[in-house]
Amino acid sequence: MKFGILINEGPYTHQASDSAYQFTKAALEKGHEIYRVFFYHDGVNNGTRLSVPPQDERNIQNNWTELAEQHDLDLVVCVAAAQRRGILDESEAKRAGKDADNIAPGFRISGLGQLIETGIESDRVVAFGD
Amino acid sequence: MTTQEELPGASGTKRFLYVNRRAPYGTIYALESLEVVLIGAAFDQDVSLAFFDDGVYQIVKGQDTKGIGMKNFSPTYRALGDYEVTKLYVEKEALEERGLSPDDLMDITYEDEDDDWAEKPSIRIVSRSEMTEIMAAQDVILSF
Amino acid sequence: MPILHTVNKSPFEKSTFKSCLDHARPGDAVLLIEDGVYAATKGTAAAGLIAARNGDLALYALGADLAARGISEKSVIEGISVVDYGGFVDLVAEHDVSQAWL
Amino acid sequence: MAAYQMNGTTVEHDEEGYILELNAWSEELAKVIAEDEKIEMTDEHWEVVNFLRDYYEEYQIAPAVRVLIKQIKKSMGKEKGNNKYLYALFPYGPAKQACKIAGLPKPTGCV
Repeated sequence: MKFGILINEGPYTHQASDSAYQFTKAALEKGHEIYRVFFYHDGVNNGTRLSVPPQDERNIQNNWTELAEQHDLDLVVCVAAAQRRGILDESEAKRAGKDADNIAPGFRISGLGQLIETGIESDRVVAFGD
Repeated sequence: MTTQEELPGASGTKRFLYVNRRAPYGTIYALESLEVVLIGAAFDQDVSLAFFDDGVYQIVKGQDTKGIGMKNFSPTYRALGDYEVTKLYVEKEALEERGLSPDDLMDITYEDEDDDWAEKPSIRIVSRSEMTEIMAAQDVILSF
Repeated sequence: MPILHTVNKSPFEKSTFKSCLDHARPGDAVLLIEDGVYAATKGTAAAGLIAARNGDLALYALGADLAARGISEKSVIEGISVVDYGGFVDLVAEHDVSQAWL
Repeated sequence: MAAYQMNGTTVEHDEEGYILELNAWSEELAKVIAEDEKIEMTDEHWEVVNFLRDYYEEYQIAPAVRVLIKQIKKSMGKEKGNNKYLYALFPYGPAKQACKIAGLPKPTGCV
């Protein structure tokens, strides 16, 4: 079955991203397909490569990047929500005249239409948030 | 009310319900939910909005945000008709619990193309049990 | 079409769980995750909410979230099934729609 | 930060030319922005720009292009409410270019 995952909160403050990660792993283990993981609201903050959590804590962003590499996941950060919160890729940074970008490997920035498409194309959409 | 008939879900389209349960301004969910609805309107799906719990506060009249330095996005709900989003279900019990009546809500209307562009109300007041039936009739529920 | 409802809020902090139960139809499933699992414990002020719907709703709690919060399965209200993440995945697959009560 | 120059005053804009302070908009400024876009403002251009400003004033959003076209069709007629007419006036797109001249926020273009 094809699952779409929606994550509405950033890492560390809420459990949402951790729950979504565990769910996604379990779904993949059961042989399901993950159509897309969409990051919205503060969820876009999961896509920064600049976080430096203590070594004895899980690194949420790395977890997603690695899972994406292993399973060819499509991790999409909403552009409108990302612009508000300062998550930028190279072309967005350039367009906005900012001096740096911070998107993590495995993530891409795209439009909200990608969320609607996830709803249309997936058999199930599961949301995690606050 | 015959929910199934009202939400046909023609071939190739899905029934999307956007559930609004949170008040505006205190958190960004209401605003960013509205942004999803506006973008989603371009996809020609069968779209409905549900307002219950604190979500009913999103569409009350007389919002004035000058003093808090935030954008007043309540007028944007009145543009939903232009985007062909015409089904806004508001729960009667949620209004009553908050001391509100339908008169406290903004006038949100749409022009019915099939009826010589007659202006019709988009807000439909439903009971809690009708709201549960509306939720049960969807293909995708996005709750913000 | 039965819905899978997920609730992640403590019933003592927010009215989300109550609202979920008020909007769930007989035959729907409710899965408690994250802080939502506090609603699954016996002898709390929220136990009455569960008792009122135990039987006409299928009730579940995520084991990993119970364990993380020091709630032993012994103290989970009878009628609530404890599932792991794989069980969560199955519940999503078995129900036509998921509604997250965020 | 780049800025438009107008009778000795400057109005800052972003990398793509959208003004940063929406209250700084005036018809004079619109002409300056239009010039920058290589557009000479005619009555027809003003009609669309004013329509956008009115729409924004009422609903707090710039309409999506298809909504803009539908609304213009309704208020100004079929010969104006179509893609061809609007793109002839604003070659880089009515949403982007006309919004810029109208001093509205950049459409987020989420689709």
